[in-house]
Amino acid sequence: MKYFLRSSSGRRLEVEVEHDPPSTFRLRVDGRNLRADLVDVDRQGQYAACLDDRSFAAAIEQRDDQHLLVTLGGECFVIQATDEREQAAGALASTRPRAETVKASMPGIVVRVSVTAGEAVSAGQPLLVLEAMKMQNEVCAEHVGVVSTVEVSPGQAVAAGEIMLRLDPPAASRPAAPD
Amino acid sequence: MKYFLRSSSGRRLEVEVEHDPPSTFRLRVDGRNLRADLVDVDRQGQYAACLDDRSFAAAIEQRDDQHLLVTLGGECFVIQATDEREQAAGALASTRPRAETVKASMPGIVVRVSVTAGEAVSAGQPLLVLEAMKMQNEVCAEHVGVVSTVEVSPGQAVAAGEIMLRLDPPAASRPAAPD
Amino acid sequence: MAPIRKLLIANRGEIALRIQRTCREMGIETVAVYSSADREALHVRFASESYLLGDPAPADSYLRGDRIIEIAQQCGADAIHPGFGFLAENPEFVAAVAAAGLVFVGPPAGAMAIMGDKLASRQAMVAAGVPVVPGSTEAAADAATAQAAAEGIGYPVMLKASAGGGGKGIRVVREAAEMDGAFTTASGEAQRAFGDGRMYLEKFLEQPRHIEVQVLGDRHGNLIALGERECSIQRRHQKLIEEAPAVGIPADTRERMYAAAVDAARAVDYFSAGTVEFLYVDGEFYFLEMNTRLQVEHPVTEEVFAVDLVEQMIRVAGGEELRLAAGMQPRGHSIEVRLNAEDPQKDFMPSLGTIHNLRLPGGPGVRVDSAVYQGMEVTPYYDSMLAKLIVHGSNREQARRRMMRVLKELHVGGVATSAGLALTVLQTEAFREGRYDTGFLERFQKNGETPARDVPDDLEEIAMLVAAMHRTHRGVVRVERSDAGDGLAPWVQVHRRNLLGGRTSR
Amino acid sequence: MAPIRKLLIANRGEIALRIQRTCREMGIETVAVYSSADREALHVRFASESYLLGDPAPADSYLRGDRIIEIAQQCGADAIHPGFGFLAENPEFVAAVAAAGLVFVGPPAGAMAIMGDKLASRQAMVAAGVPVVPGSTEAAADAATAQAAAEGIGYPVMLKASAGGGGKGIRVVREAAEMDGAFTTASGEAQRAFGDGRMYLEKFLEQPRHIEVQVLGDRHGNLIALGERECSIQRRHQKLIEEAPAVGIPADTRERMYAAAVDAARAVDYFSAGTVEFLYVDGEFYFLEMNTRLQVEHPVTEEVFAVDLVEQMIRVAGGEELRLAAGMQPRGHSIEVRLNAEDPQKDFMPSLGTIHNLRLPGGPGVRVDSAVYQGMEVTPYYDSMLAKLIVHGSNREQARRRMMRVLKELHVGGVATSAGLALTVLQTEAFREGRYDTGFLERFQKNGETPARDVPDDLEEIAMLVAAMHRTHRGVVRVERSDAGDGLAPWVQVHRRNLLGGRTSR
Repeated sequence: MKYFLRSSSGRRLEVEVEHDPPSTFRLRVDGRNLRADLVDVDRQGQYAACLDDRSFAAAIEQRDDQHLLVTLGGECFVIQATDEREQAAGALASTRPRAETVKASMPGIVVRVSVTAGEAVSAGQPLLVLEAMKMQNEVCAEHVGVVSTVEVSPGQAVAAGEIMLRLDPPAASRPAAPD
Repeated sequence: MKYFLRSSSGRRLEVEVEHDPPSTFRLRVDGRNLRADLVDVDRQGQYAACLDDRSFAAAIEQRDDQHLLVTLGGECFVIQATDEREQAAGALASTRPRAETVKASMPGIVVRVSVTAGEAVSAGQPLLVLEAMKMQNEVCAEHVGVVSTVEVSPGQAVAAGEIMLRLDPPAASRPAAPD
Repeated sequence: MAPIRKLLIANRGEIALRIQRTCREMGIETVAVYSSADREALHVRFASESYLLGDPAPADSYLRGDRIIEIAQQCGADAIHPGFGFLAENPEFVAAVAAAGLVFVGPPAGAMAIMGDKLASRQAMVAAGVPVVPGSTEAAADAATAQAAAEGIGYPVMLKASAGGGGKGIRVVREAAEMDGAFTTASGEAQRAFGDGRMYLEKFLEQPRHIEVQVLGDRHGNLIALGERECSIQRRHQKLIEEAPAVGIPADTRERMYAAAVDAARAVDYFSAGTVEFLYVDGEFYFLEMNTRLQVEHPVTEEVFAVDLVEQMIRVAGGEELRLAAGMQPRGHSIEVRLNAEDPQKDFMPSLGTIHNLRLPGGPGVRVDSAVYQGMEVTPYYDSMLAKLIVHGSNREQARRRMMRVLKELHVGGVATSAGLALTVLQTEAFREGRYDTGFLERFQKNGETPARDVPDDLEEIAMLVAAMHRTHRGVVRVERSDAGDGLAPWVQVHRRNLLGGRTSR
Repeated sequence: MAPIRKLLIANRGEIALRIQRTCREMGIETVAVYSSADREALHVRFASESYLLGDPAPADSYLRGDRIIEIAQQCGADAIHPGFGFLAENPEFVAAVAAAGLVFVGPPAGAMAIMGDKLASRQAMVAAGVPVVPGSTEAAADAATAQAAAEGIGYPVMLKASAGGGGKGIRVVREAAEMDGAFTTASGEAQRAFGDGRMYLEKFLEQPRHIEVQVLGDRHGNLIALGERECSIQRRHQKLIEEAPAVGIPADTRERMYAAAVDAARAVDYFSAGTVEFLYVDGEFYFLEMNTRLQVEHPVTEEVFAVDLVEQMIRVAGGEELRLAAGMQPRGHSIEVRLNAEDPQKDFMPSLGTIHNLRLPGGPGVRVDSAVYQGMEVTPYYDSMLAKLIVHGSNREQARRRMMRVLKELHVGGVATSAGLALTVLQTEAFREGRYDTGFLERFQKNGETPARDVPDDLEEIAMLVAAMHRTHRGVVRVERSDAGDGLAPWVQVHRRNLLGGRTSR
C-alpha cells in the first residue's frame, strides 16, 4: 500500500509499505529501501519501532482515521497519513476553499469578543477572550481571513468543542487556499 | 446478594451486598451496616475504595470466577467470594475429600525426584527439584499427605502448569479433609 | 503543643499527595477532602480517611473552609495542612482553624495578613531594612489614581493586585495611554480571583531575575534561610522551570540576600516554611513579596539540602524546635519542570482530556512528584499542573542533561503538556549558560529562536514512516498478541514447544 | 585514549537501561543488543541502535561475546559496557574486546582473572596484607579432597565454587557426613553455571554481616574507596535489601576497611568501579571476594555520595583522570530493595507471567531503577530481578519509613514479587535497630516471627468486602464509564450541562 504523508510542519513524503505480519515491514521512500519493525507493546499506545538498525520508543495516539500523533524522544509530530484510495477520493475535495471554525478547546466563559462579522483578521490577531481554569485565555486567529459569523457573546458559557466564531479565507486567496 | 467470603488465611465472613450503581454499596456484615464505594479507575485493575469514611487504593486481579487477589497498602490477600447460588451448588462437592496435584509453576527441567508413589510426606517435605531461571528450586509438599502418583522423572522438561506429582490426603483425615 | 497524629490536608492533586507521603513516613494518619470531580484521585485513594466536600467548583469544595474545619473536628484530626493555593494564604481561615482548637500547619495568621497585603508588606519591609522595588505606597482603586502614581514613579510600571499572588492581576504598563485598559482588565481579574480589585504600582525593572530564598522557622524564634531558587523561566508570571542554587550570584550578595530574607520573616514573627521572593538586577536584589506557604518549587531545595520541608513544617507546627542549623550547604544542583496540561502552541490554553498512554521517567537522580494516573480526567475546574519532574545532579550541567533525558522518557497521552517547551528551553544556549531573566520565555517564543537540539535530523521523517506502518498493521498485531493459552507471547510459546521437545521450527 | 562517543551495552533489563540513561545524559550514542525474547524491552526501545543476538537462552544471545564484538565493530561503537552478570566478569571477553580495538568499560582483564579465581585472589590478598577468612589454599576436584581440607579447617565450613559468584555453587557443610551430598550438588551447579566444578573451602563464620566497600580507580593510578554498603539481608546468598552506610561500625574499623579495600584493588592494578566484599564478625572484617564490575546495589552508594558510578566508569574507560577526591563524606542514608519476580511463599520460585496493573511509587527521596512496563512478559530465561527501588533519607529511620511507604505505593500485577517480604523485613525490630546478619532472613522465615506491622487490624476483612463488591459491580462500572461524547466522565458531563444552563439535577 502506498501512503501519502504530511506532517504539521508541512513536510510531505510518499512511502510504499509492504507488511510482513506480525511486525516486520519493508518501506520504499525516495528510492531507498528500509527494513522496519513496529511492535505494539501494551495495546495502550506504546510501540517499539526499528528502522534499519535504529531504535525508537514511540508513543502513538490516533486522532482520527488519517491523523496520528507520533511522539519520539520527547518530540511530538502530528502526521496525516492518507492511503492511495483516500488520496484519490480526497483530491477533488481539498481543492475547494473551506471555511474555518474557531471552537472552544475547553468549557469556559466568554469574557470579551474583539471582532465583528465581516471584519478581516490577520494571523495571530486576538478574536476573543475565554476564561477557564482561573485564567483569561486569548483566542487568536490561526490564519488570515474574514470573520463570517460570531456565535457567542460576552458572559456566555461554552462547552468544549462548541463553535464560537467562523472565519472565511480571505477573498483573494480563496481559489488557491491551502488545504 | 449474599456472599460467602474466605481468605487464604482461613478467615470467613458473610456479607449482604446491596449495589446502588454506579459505585455505591450498602454492606451488612456481622449485624453492622457499612456504606461503601468502589470505583474502577483505569479498567486495568486500579480501584478507589471507601468503606464508611476510610479510603483505600486497591489493586484487584481476578484469578477465576470466585478467586480474587486484592492488594491494599502493600498487603496482598487471596479472597474466595462465593455467592448464595454457588455456595448451595458447591456445598456437596466441597465435603468430598480431594486429591491435590503438584504443578510446575514455570517451565523447567526436573533435576531430582525425592519421593516415590505410596510414600507418606509431611508438610514442607521436599518432593522434587526443578531447575529454572538458572536456579535449582526445591518443590515441597504444602500439606501432609500420601504420594499417589509421580508423573515426571529426572531430566524431563515440564511446562508451566504441568502436573508433576499427585498427593492424596492422609488416610486418617480423608473424611474430614479441609476443602 | 503535642505532636500531630492525624492531619487533614485541605488540598488536592500533586501537593496533597506529596504532603500525604511525608505523613505516611512519619506515621501520621491522613484525612483527604475532595470534590466530586476528584473521587478517584490519588490523594483520596492513598488517604487514611476521605470526605466529600461538594461540587467541583473550588467555591463549592476546596475553598469551603467552614466545612473543612467541621470535617477535621468530626473525624478527630488535630491539624490542617493547606498545601498551596486555595486556603493556604487566607488569614481568616488560619484564625478559624485556631478557634476550632486545631493546629494550622503553616505560619501565624498575623504574618500571613501582612504579607498578603502587598502595600502593608512593603511598608513592613522598608521598616525592617529589606530593600524593596521603588513604587507606590498606597492602593489605587481606579485607573486615574493609578495613572497619577505612575507619573511619580516613571513608566514603565507594574500594576499589581494588592491582594494578589500567583501571577494573577498583574500587568506591565509602558505608557500613560495603556493605563486605562490595563487597569480594567487586571483589576477585574483580581476582583474575581481574590475578591479585591485594588491595585498598586511598582517601577518595572527591565530584565530582572526572579530569585527566591527559602526560610524555615519554629515557634521558638529559630529562623534560617535554606538557600535560594532561581525561577526566572516563567510566562505571565507562571513559573515553568526552577532550579537551585541560582547561577552566578556572588557569595557575599548571596549571604546578604539570605540575611534580608531572614530579616523579612523575622519582621512579621514568622514560623513554618516560607519563601521570600526577590527581583535581582545588576547585582542588586529587591524584595518582591513573601509567599507564606509551601512553594510549588520547594523540591529543588529539598534535593540540594536533603531536607523534607513538609516534615519540617509538621514538626514545627507540633511545637518542636528546629533541628537544622543555619549555614547548611547545598550539594549538587537540582532542576524542576512543571508538567502542566496546557498547549504552548495555543498560547498555553488549558488542555482537557483523559490521561492515557502514560510513561513516567525514572532512574538515577530523578524524582517525580505527580498525581497523574492512567484514566485521570483533566477537568477545567482546577490549576493545570499535573506533575512536577525534579532532577538532581552533582553539578548544574549534569542536572540539565538529566532533565532533558527525563523529558524524553516521559510521555503523557490525552492532553497537550508543557513538556516539549521545557525541553526546548533546556537546550537553548542561554539556559545552558545560565544567562536568563524573567523576560526570557516571552522573548524566546516571540523571536522563534531555534536552539541546537540533540535529535536526529530526520526524526520527523521517522515519525511519518511510523505513522504509515501504524496505519498498515493496526489490528493485525492485536490479533497476533491475543491472550490465547496462558498469556505468553507467541515466541515464548514457540520456545516452550521447543523446550518440551516438540516442533523445532526455528 | 579518546572519549567514548558510542557505547554498546552487552546486557538487558534494568541494568542495560540504567547504563543507557547515563549515556544519554553524557551525549553518548547507545547500541543495544537483545535476544528475541526482548524485542519490546525498554533497553531496546530507548537505544539509539539495536541488534538482535539470537534466541532467548543466554548461550544463544547475551553470552555470545563473539557476535557482540562483531556488532560493535560493524556499527562503529568504540566501547562495550558489560553491565553485571553475563560477560561482565569474563577475562577472555575483556581480552577479545581489546583485541578488536574496542574499549572495555570495566577493569583490566588481569585483575578480573585473579579476582575471578577464588583461590588466586585469596593468595593475592594474603600477600597484600588484606585479612581473609581462614580456609583452604587449593581447589578440591572431588568430595574426598574437600573432606580432608575440612578436617584441617574445622567444621562448619563453606563449600564454594572456585569460579563462582552471585551465590551459585555455595553450600554450608556442618559435619563430615554432609560433605558428599553437598559437594555433588554444589559442584554440579558450579559446573553448569561457570563451566568449572572445582570447589574450595572456607571456615564458616557464624552470623557474619556482609559489608562491602565500593572502590573506584582510573588508569593513572588514582584509587579511592567510596564508602560501604550493608548487604546482610539475603537468602541463598542472593541479596534482597541493601543499605548505605552500614550501621554501628566504629569509625576506625571503617577506615581500616576502606584502606584494605583500596589495598586489595591496588594489589591487582585495578581501575574502574569494583566492590570488595567483607564478612564482618565481632568487630573484625575478612576479605570474601572482589566483584570486578558494577554491583547491583551500586545505587545506594550513588545516593549518599551524589555520584553517578556509571558515568565515572565511562570517563575512566575513556582515559580521564578521576576527579573525585578520597575521603568524600556520605550524606544521609539510602536503602535499596530488589523487586524480583519470585514467590517468597513458594520458596522463592520464579514467578512468570505478563506484567499488568502496574503502579510505580514516586515522591520525595524515591528512585526507581526499573525495566518493567505494562505488557512485559516475565520469561524463564533470565534473572528474576524486575526493578530496584531505592530511597534516600536524611537519616536511616527516615529512609526505612520511606521505603515502607514506597512498597505500599507499589503494585505489580501478573507475577508474585519479593516486595511483600521486603516490607515485612523492614518492619522487624531487628531491621529497625540495624541488628542483623546474613542469617537473618533464613531464621526469620523459619521462625515465622511476625513483626509489629503498621496496617489496620481489619485490613483482611476490608479486602474481603472489596472482593464482594467487585464481584457485584463488575461490568456495571465499565458501562457507566463508556467513552460517549468527548470521553469526559459522567459527572463532568452533568456539570457541563449545569454550566451551560441546562438541567440542574444536582
